[in-house]
Amino acid sequence: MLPLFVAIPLGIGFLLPLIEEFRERTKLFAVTVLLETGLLLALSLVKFGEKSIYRMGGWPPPIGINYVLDGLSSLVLVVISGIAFVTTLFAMTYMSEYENLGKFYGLFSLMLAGMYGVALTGDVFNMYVYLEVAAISSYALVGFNRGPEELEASFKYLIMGAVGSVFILLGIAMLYGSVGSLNIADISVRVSEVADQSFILLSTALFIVGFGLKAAFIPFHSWLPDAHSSAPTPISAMLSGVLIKVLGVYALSRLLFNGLNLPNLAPQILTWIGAGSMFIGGVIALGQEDLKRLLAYSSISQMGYITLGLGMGGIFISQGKPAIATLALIGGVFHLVNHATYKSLLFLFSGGVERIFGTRDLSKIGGITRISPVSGATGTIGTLSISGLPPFNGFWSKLVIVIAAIWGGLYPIAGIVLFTSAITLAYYLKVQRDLFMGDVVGEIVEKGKISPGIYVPLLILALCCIGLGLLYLPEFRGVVLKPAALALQEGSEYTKLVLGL
Amino acid sequence: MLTYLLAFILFAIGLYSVINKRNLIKIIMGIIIMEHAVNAFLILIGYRVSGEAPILEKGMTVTEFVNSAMDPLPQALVITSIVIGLGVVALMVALAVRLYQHYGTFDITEIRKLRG
Amino acid sequence: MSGMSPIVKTVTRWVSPFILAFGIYVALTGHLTPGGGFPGGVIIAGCFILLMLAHGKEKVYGIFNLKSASVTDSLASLSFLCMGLLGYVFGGGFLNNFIQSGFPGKVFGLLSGGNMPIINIAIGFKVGGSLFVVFAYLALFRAIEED
Amino acid sequence: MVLIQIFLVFTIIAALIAVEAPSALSSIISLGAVGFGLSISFLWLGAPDIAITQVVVEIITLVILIRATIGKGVTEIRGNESKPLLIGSLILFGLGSAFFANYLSAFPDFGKSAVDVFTETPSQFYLEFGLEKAGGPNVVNDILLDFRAYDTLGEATVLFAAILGAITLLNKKVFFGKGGEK
Repeated sequence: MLPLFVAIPLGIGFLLPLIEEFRERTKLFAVTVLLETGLLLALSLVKFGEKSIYRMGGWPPPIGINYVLDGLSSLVLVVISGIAFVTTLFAMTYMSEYENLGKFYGLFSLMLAGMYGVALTGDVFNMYVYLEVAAISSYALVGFNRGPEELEASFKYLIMGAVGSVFILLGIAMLYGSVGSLNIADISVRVSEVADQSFILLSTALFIVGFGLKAAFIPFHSWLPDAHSSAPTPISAMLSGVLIKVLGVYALSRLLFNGLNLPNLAPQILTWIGAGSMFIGGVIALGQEDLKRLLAYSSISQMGYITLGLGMGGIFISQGKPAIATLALIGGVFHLVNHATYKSLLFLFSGGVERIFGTRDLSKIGGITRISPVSGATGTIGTLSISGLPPFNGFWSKLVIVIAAIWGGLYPIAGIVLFTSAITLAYYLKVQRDLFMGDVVGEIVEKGKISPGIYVPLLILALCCIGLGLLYLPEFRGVVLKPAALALQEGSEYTKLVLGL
Repeated sequence: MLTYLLAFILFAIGLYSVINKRNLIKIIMGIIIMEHAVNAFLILIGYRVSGEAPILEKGMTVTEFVNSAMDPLPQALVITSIVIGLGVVALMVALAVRLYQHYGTFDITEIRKLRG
Repeated sequence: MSGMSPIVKTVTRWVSPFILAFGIYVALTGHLTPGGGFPGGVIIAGCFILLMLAHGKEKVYGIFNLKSASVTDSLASLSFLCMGLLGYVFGGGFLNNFIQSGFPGKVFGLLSGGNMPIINIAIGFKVGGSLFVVFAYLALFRAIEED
Repeated sequence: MVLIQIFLVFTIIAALIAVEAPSALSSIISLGAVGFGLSISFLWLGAPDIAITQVVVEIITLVILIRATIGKGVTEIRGNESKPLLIGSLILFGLGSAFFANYLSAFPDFGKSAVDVFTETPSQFYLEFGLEKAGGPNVVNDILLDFRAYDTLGEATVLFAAILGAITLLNKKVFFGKGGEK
C-alpha cells in the first residue's frame, strides 16, 4: 500500500502534460488532481498510527531502499494530504483563468510525490533525490506567473535551493565515506562504532546548513519572502504550509535524531537557530506592508518555534530527562501541525483579498468583513489562532513549548518564546485592525468574484484551526502526538523496526 | 589525503563564484562547478589502490572481483547526481534567458535595483 | 535560421546516423558494458540537437517535432512507472526485478538482466525526448525574440 | 595516484579561469575544460560509466549555456566585485581547509574504499551478488536499475520535472492570469 503514496502522484504528474498536448483547456486537470489528493488523504488517514516498513524491490534494508511508517511519518503524511486537498479545492476556482494548467497541475502532483518520498523514505540518498524532485517542481511553480518579479524571486529561490542541495550531497558523501552505508537505521548503528567522530560532526554541520537553506532558518532566509509573495496563491500556501516543513525540519530531525544519534552539539545549535529565526522573523514581520510578505516573515518566525521545540527535545534527551524531552518534542510536532493549518488558511485568504481589492498593500485596503463576511470571519480565526489566543490551536502548542522550556530549566528560551508571541500578537492585531474591522477602504475590483470555491476551503481550514485545539487534551495527545515524539526520541525503536535487530 | 583536499578546493571555488559574482551566468557556473566537485569527491571515496572498474568480465571469479573492484555504490550515486545537475542547469538557463528578456541584463544587482 | 554552411550540413547528415546508432547501443547494453539509459539518452538527444543546429528547425521537425518529443518523454516515464507497478502487482516489491526472478536470461547475453534492459530503453527514450524538447524551446525562444 | 592529482590540479586551474575570465565565451569553454578534465580523471579512477555520462552531459550543458548567452550578444561580462567579500571568502576558505586537513586522519585514507575499511557493507553485497541476483555483470547499473531502482525512478522524475518547469517558463503563450504578463 505504501508505494502508492508516491506512485499515484508520479503517474498523474507524468500523465497531465501528456493530456495537455492534445486538449488545452479542460477542467480535467483540476478534477483529476482533486480526486488524487482526496484519495491520498483517505489513504493517509487509513494508514495513520501504523508502524511498518516497506522494502523496495523486495531487498532487505541495508541493501535496498525501504519506507518507514512510524508515528512521525504517518502524522506528516496526513498533514501533507490534508493541506494538498484543501489547496487543490481552492486552486480549482482561483486558477481557472490561467493558461498552461496541465503543466501547473502536473508540477503540483510531482511536488506532492517528492514530499511523500521524503516523508516516507528510510534512506539518506533517496531522501536527497526526492527532496530534489519536490524542490525543482516548486522552483518552476514559484515562477509560474512569469512576470519580472516572479522570475527574479524564482531565480533567487533556485540558486539558494541548489546551493543547499549541494551542501546536503556533500554531507551525504562525508557520511558515506566515514560510515559506509546509506540506510538511516544502518547509519545509526555504524555511527556509534566510529572512533573519531570529527567527520560525523562535519557532515552534521553540512546537513544543518543544507536543510537550513531549504527550511529558511535565519541566516539563509532571504529567498523565502520573495518566493512566497510572488508565487501563485495555492502554491505559496503549499510552500509555507508544508514544503518548508517536510523538506527542512522533518528531514533534518529524521537525520539528526534517528540517523546520527544526536551528535553532541546539534541540539544546542538547533535550539539557538530556532530562537534566532523566531525572534528576528517576528521583528521584521512587524514592519511589513504587503500582506503576503508579512505572512512569509511570520512563517520564518513560526518555523523557529518548531525548530526550537525539536532542538529543546534533543537537549533534554542528551541531558537524560526523557519526560520533559517528550513534552518538548510534542510541542514541536503539535506546532508543525497547527502552523500548517493556519498558515495555509492565511495565504489562501490573502489570495481572496488580492482577488477582491486587486492589491495586497495593507495600507490601501480595509473592511473585508463587510464585503464577504465568510472570508472575513475565517481570516479573523486564522489571525487569532496564529497569534496564540486561548480557544484556538496556536495557543495550545505555544503553551506546550513554554511549559517544556520552563520545566526543563531553559528560562531564557521561555522568555524569548513569550516575547515573540507578544510580537506576533502585535503585528496580527495590526492586520486585524485595518483589514477586517475598519470601514471599506480602497476600490473593490471584483465584488461578486468570491464564489463558494474560494471560501469553502477557508471554512474547512478554519474548522481545523478550532478543532485541532482538542489535541492538547491528554487522551488525544497520547494517540496522535506522543507516538510522533517517541519516534524521534527512541532511536533504538527505529532501528529495531527497520533492521529487526 | 591531498587528493580529498583538491576536491575540497574545487568546491570552494564554486562556492566563491556563487557568492561573489554578480553575473547570472557566473552564478550558474559556480553551481555547476560545485556539483562537479561533490561528484569528484564521491568517486574519490570509492577509489581502491589496485582497483579496476566494477564490471565483471567473463574470465574473472567472483571472489577475485570483490577484492579488486572499485566501490560501485558511490558511482551509482554520481550518475544520479550528474543528471540532477543537468536538470538544475536546464532550469537555471531557462530562468536566466527569461530574466534577460525582461531586464535586458545578466547583472543581478541591476535586476534587484530595477525591481524596486 | 536555415542552418549553417553546406559543408556542415553534409558532414552532419553523414555523421548523425552513427551518433544515433552509438546512442542506442550505449542505452541498450547498459547492464553489460559501461553506459546505460542516461548516457545513451543524452547521446540520442545530442544527435537530434546537432541536426537541428546544422539544418535549422523545419527539417528536424519533420522527424522529431516538439509534440512527439514531449509525448515520448511522458510515455517513457509512464512506462518506467508501469514496470515498477508490475513488480508491485506480481508480488515482491514496488520495483522488483520480476522477470529476472521469473526466467533469468543467458548470463552475459543481451537479454540477461530481467527487466533492466527494458528500464534502460525507457530511460533512454525519456532523456532523449526531454533534452531535445528543452533545447528546441531554448532555440525557439531565442528565434522569436530576434525577429 | 599522482596522475589523479595532476588531473585535479588541471581542473582547479580551469575552474579558476572559468570564474575569473572576463568574456562569456572563454569562461564557458574553460567550464567545459573542468568537466572534461574531470571525466578523464574518472576514467583513471576506474569509473567508465561516470566518464561517459560526464562527457556527454558536459557537451549538452555547454551547448545550452552557449546557446543562452551568445545568442544575447553578451560577449563582455564585467562586474566589479566588492573587495571585502573576496577577503571574507578567502578567510572562510582558509579556515575550512585547515579544519579539513587537520581532521582528515579520521577519514579512511585515499586508497581504501568502504569495502576494505568496514565490515559487511552494502557495496560488498552488490559486488558479490550483483551478477547472480540482478543478472547484469555491470554492477553499477545493477544498483541503478535493480537494487536501488527507486532512486532511478526519482532521478527520472527530477529530469522530467526540471524539463517541464523549463518549458513552462519558456512557453510563449501570453495569458491574462493575475499578476502574469499581460
